[in-house]
Amino acid sequence: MLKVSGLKKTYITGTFHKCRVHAVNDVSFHITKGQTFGIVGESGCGKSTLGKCVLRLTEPTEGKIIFNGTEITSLDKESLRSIRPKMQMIFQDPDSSLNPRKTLGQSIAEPLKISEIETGRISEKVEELVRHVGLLPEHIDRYPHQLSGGQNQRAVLARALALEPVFIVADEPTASLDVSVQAQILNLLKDLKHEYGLTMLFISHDLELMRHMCDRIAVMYMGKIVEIASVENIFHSPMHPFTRLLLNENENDSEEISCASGISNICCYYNNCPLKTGKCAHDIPYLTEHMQEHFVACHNIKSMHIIEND
Amino acid sequence: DQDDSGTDTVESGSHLNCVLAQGPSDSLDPASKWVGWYVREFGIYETLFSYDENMVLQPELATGYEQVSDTEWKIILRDGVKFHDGTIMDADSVVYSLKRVLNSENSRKSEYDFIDSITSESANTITITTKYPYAPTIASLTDPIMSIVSPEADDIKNSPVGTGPFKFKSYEREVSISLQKFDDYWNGASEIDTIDAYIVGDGMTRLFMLESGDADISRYIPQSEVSNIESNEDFEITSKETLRSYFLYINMNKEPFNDVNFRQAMNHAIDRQQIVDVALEGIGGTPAESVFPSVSQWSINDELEVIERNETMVKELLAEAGLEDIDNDGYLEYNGEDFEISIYTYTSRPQLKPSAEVIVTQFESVGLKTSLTTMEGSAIEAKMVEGDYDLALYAWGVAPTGDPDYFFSKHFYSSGTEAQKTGYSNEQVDQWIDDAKKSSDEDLRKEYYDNVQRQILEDCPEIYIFYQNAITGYDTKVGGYKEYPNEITILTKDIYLNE
Amino acid sequence: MRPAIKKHSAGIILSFVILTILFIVALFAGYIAPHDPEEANLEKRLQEPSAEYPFGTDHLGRCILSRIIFGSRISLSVGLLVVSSSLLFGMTVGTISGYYGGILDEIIMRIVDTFLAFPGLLLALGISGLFGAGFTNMVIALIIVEWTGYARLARSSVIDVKEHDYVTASRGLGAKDSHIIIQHIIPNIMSPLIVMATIGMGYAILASAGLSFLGFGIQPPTPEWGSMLTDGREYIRSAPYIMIFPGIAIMATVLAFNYLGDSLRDILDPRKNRSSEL
Amino acid sequence: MFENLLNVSDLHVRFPTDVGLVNAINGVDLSINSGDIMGLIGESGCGKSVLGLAITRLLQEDAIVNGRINYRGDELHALDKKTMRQIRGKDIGIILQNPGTSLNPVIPIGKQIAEPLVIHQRMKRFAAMDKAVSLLERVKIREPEKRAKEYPHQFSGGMKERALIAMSLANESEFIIADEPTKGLDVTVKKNIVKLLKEIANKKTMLIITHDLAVAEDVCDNIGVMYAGEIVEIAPVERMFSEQLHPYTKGFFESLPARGLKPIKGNSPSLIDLPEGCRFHSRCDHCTERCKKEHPPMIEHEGRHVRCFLYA
Amino acid sequence: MIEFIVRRVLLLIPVLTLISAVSFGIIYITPGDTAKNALMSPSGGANEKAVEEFRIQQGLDKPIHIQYLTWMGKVLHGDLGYSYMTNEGVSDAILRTFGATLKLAIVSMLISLLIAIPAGIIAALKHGTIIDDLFRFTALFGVSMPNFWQAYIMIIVFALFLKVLPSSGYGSGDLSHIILPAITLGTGYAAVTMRLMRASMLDVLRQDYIRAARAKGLPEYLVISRHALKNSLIPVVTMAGLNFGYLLNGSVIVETIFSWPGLGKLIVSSILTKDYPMIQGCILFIAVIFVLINFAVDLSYAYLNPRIRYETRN
Ligand SMILES: Nc1ncnc2c1ncn2[C@@H]1O[C@H](COP(=O)(O)OP(=O)(O)OP(=O)(O)O)[C@@H](O)[C@H]1O
Ligand SMILES: Nc1ncnc2c1ncn2[C@@H]1O[C@H](COP(=O)(O)OP(=O)(O)OP(=O)(O)O)[C@@H](O)[C@H]1O
Ligand SMILES: [Mg+2]
Ligand SMILES: [Mg+2]
Repeated sequence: MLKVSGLKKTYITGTFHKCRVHAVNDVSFHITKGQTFGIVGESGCGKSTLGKCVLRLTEPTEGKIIFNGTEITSLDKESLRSIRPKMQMIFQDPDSSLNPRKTLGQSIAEPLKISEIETGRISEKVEELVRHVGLLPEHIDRYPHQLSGGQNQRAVLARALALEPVFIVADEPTASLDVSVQAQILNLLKDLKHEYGLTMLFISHDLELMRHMCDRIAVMYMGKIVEIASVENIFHSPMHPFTRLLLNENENDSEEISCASGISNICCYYNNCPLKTGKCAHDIPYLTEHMQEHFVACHNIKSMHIIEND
Repeated sequence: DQDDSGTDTVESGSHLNCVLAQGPSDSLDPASKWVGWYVREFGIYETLFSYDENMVLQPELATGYEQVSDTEWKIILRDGVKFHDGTIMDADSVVYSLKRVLNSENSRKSEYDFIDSITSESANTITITTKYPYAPTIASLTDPIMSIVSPEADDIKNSPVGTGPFKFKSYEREVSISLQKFDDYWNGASEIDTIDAYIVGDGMTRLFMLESGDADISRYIPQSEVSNIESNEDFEITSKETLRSYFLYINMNKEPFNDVNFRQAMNHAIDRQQIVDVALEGIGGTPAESVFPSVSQWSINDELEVIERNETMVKELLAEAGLEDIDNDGYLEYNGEDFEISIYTYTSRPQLKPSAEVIVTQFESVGLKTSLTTMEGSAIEAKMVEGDYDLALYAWGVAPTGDPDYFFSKHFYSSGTEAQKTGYSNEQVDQWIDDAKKSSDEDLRKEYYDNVQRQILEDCPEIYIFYQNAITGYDTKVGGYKEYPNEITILTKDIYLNE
Repeated sequence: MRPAIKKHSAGIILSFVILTILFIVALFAGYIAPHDPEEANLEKRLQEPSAEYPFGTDHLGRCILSRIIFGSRISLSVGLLVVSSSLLFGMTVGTISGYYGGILDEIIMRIVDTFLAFPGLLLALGISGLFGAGFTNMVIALIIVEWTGYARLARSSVIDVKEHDYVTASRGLGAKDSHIIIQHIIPNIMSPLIVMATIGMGYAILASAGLSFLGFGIQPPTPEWGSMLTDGREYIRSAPYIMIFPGIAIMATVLAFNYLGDSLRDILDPRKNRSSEL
Repeated sequence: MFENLLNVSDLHVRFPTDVGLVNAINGVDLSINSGDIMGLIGESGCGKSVLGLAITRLLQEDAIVNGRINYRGDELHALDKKTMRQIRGKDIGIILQNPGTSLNPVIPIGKQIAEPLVIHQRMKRFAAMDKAVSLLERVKIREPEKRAKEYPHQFSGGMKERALIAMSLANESEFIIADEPTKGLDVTVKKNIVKLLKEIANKKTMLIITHDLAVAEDVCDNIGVMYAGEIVEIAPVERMFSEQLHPYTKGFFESLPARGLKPIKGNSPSLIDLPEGCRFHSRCDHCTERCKKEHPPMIEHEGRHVRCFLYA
Repeated sequence: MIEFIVRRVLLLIPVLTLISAVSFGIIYITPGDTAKNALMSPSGGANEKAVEEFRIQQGLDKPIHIQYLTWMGKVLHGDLGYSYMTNEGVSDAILRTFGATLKLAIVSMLISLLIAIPAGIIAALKHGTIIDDLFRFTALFGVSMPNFWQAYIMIIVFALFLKVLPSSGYGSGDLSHIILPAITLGTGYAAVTMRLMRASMLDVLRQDYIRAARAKGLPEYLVISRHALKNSLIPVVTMAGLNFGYLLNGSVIVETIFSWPGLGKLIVSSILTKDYPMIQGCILFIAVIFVLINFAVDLSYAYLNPRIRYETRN
């Protein structure tokens, strides 16, 4: 369904010093149809950027993305627009992803209008969508600021579902919601997955949630994927030291992607890694399959096993 | 007065503050452009000859002249004249001064192209030889560009050294100049010890300076305030005719302006007294009879009457010129088509706009639709050169050196720059002007010029409106102040302060 | 404590009332004015305010009240023309610049810088002074000076707005750039621009008066407030009403526009609607 | 030590807005004993933060506050501003909900932490800075000397939250209100902060507002549940987690992923037109006619408190 | 830092080139004859022959692009040329007049900031009270008043009736002369600054970190002076640079009325006389000043706002 290889995204920032931020740094993975693929990682490690790049909502700096057999990285604007309806994104922050000057109804109707569905049916369709995500018709004419975060989040979802996509990037769809509202939305996504075989890229840092939602999980650290495996494997036999840290009670100082990071040949986790060896300082570890369907980017997995076995 | 902090005023002498409308902006060298006008106003420099307050030519640094031949003028210099730096003025310094104008670098040298040579005959005589007979030679020496400067002065641009009643003390560019009396002045030292002359462009501000006591003499007081000042016992006002005439250029290359009837109709549609009363508050000028203000010895005004507005005559003339109100809209049509006169004028002289406004109403009242546009002088100039105008209201100093040739050869001589703008050409007039230029007989010249003026009034290439008055206000404690019609003599040794 | 909203509406109502009166006066000047504003009546010049001439007469005997009434047309149309054109042009350029970014943005912003580094009034002076004074040239001059402000404001708002996910979302739905700009960008950058425009009305009126003061404004005998002030300058003491009434007219109009802009700023402030975020 | 350190009774907070009065808090009664760690959970927007701000008198000026807040015998809302200022920061510390905006962007972190020390404890500037550095160290920020000189934008979200905690620790305040100290943090950082809170909780009295039930369970002694501006249930933490009485609390706990992600039906009520009767009735499976008309009082049931007629 | 400065300077090049080319072009296509203007006598008219000579001497007979390139070439060698009207060195004239303008601008800026900033703060703190209304109205009044009108009224009051201040002129550097023009020029500026200060202070006072500062129990004056002031000055400082242009605009009129020998007056007169070297020189100079000021603003902005020191999103 989706195959991503060598994806990179570099931001250039700075007034006084020009500075390159490698928000996504050489990432490769694939998702098969009907799967939910999770991405976890610290805040600021590049998850959202990755999600947007995959849909070409921001232009990737380098790399290839193949969606349903089409390479979308090289598509021109027009052809890209034509396949857009098939792939959608649920944005991290519902407040900013709804136009404050449009009612929920207008926002939800937007995709329908863009893809030129007969105007007569639009309002019916909007109402159907609204109900589908558990909102009431009375909400259609309200503005985002007149609604709660959870309600807005559901509107975002409704808008994404309007064109019946086959692939959705869900970027922390439930952050900052209380548990009850969170449950509503997650249920909806699960239903879609089971009923329509929806494929999803699911971003979150709530591990408990991940366990419920995903089939496979990738762990990101500072713009790189350090481990990919099935849910069971991640939770039961995590390999990369960072994954283990995520699942453990250990303290951690988070590192943010900065100007300096990602340019030299040091392993991205070098500074915090308990297992680092001399090799890690000048040789970037690549994702390699250590067990079946379990990829890890670390030179020292073997030694880790030994430590663990002690 | 407030700031007598000057260095030389140990025994607190009398101090005069005056405010002028214009001043030099960079150099104080009288031979540079028109800077001479300003430094003469300040009383620093003098010329060989000059005009008095009645426009009578007077010897100044010269005592007299003699026309040796058609092209040779011998000038006798005044004895005992000292420059501010103590140098004695002699023929050499005069020749030196005059030759500075002929220098190839000088931007105005071509005005003096008629001069062949200037030589010193003796310690107190010089001879000017012209290339051809040129009557205005002596008059041209009154132009302040011909100021006599000390040959010893080494920085004439910044610290002028002349022979005038006041010595230069200091100058703040475009702000003020400080002067000090010259004790060895040939005509007797001034009673005033020090002078600060301020340069202020805005008329109301100049007035305020007078009223607030910041200035004792204030030039060009706005005419609207004259009655106000007059009623105040602390101040005096002089209002005197100058050599500045206000007139309309007519584009004679255009229909119906090429028709003398039409031009005369406009001429007679104007009520000059009303313009003076309204636009000049009755005080800023006098109605014009002809080109030259009466104060000029060349004027023929005593033979003439001011042209009265005469509506019946105007109507007749207009009808003759083919203007009729066909559609009864109150405006005349020319050749059956809507007709509108446009008047251009510029803003740098405050009298222009209101005068033009009154002219517009006067034209309208005889059925001539008229519009007014104010533009920058150079923009109008460009349009006039291209012939793209109807009427343009201008103000000219008609005789800066007192001699009529300046104005006549420009305005009425067929190839003159201004005559080309109006399109005026009259062989007879050309002949008179040529002859007058050559003739050394004053009476004959006067006759020629009188002829020109009469002819002009008939042909009417320009319509003369009024002569501007210079209005100066001064504190009653100021005495001896005189207004000079050519506007270039202001600070003289005669001014004093009553205690 | 009084609820904030009431106060703002009071201010806005007041400025609305003033402006409505002004617009009515301008529209029906012909019916309201007691005299012909351009008719000189040289016998009745410089008359003090009286029943016949409530604001007196000027140096040509024209009725000052009538001139003020007709002058409102000029001031308002200068304001409206200048502001609407510079708003439209500035907004278009600024939006394109901000939305597309890159080299285009770079070029446009250098051009804007060029105009900004050129002191505005001087530029206007240059244009009016050299191409001839008059309504059209004055309006053009002021537009040339004014549009950069709108362009800059539009650009920075666009850059801010386009970062929002709803813009990205719309792109994700397959929308064209034109759709995004018209549907999402423009509506969200309008409110600061509208505020700037109301205040800009006042500025344009003042600037045109300033140009007229320097002699480069509307041509006589057309009544215009700025040139009325200039005409009255010399009579400031002998006939102060010539200058005082047009001065008050300018001030009241500019004040009303400014007040409107100020109140709109508070009303359109998005934070007011989000008071729930403590 | 006082038995009842903080006593809130019949507190109402209303905000005037364009559309009407928002009844953010409607009759909250709450008492916290010295040394107690009280957790406050509930739906987003139910008034938790407003409660915290009302206690410290930090609400915006136009908020309408009624009721009594008694701290150690002092009626907080009756105190003059100066005395209140001394209590604030010195006796009561508050960690505001949003670490991203609660730090002044133009002042170095260390200085911001040292500030209350200079004000309340009259410390010398240098001494205060040293103390600030040691506080940063205490909240486990590496290289505290260097970090103390940095500005908020140079800190990550978790570090900002810790800086805020350090700030509230600076004065050794005896009562600390922490408003969602773990919001929006990733797991690893969250663990850090929970550990820190537990450490602090050993010595202080605290009111912790949170969405994260795991955190509440981990740190608190008692849990209060809020719904639509009032407290609907209070119980000691073990009992609350083992059994919920109020239908809202039940539904809330059922929504946890671990319990099977079962959301409560319906939407939260408008705070402008508060529903009559029990505020939860429209979403409640046990709703009776009485619930629709009569507002249930706090009822004591087996040593716990719950606002529901089911237990009357 | 150095890279930042270099980038700034490089950006200056296209702007300056564009400015000079545009202004050269505009002046060229406008009607009027430079040479004639240069030699126009006060009595009217100019000597034809002299005009022709002048035209050739100054290269005004050449095509415009040649004139422009010649001028550019000289400028690159640091030679701004001489005024056609007065022969004064362009750089001398600029320095002379700019001193006066700068003096005026700085004094009026100081006066207005001294009034506007405290007034803005007070209005914000007393938000919604009668004091706020009063201050706001005064400010609006200030920006709404035509400055030439204000100038005359002040002259009448202070110079004529009260006779406490001189009515105009530059004086010999004594301060009394600068007061009236500085106030006239500063009124609008003060009003704009006050409104900006008030708005940004109100904005800052709404922020969480102000609440946090209060939560620490800081006395109100410290909350304002330490926590609110610096933040709220950021937009004020940013605007200060742009508003310098506003001062320059105003100075044209103010300098005319008060006979202040400044740059504004110089530019107006050189525009009107098509004094190419002077116009070009002045415009170039103003552009450089403008860029320098905004550069200084950026630096102070960076000082006030630590975020900018490291990064901004692009
Ligand atoms: N437009 C941008 N310009 C510059 N840097 C950016 C931009 N967008 C993101 N970044 C940087 O890229 C990095 C990754 O950002 P991203 O939003 O992908 O993180 P994330 O993993 O989604 O974090 P979170 O969990 O907080 O949402 C961050 O360091 C961020 O500062
Ligand atoms: N200034 C205000 N003006 C109007 N309404 C307000 C204001 N502040 C808060 N509210 C309202 O009061 C209610 C309680 O807000 P509060 O911030 O206490 O919620 P919360 O329980 O902390 O929610 P969250 O978990 O999302 O932080 C909300 O419905 C909110 O809309
Ligand atoms: Mg993200
Ligand atoms: Mg909250």
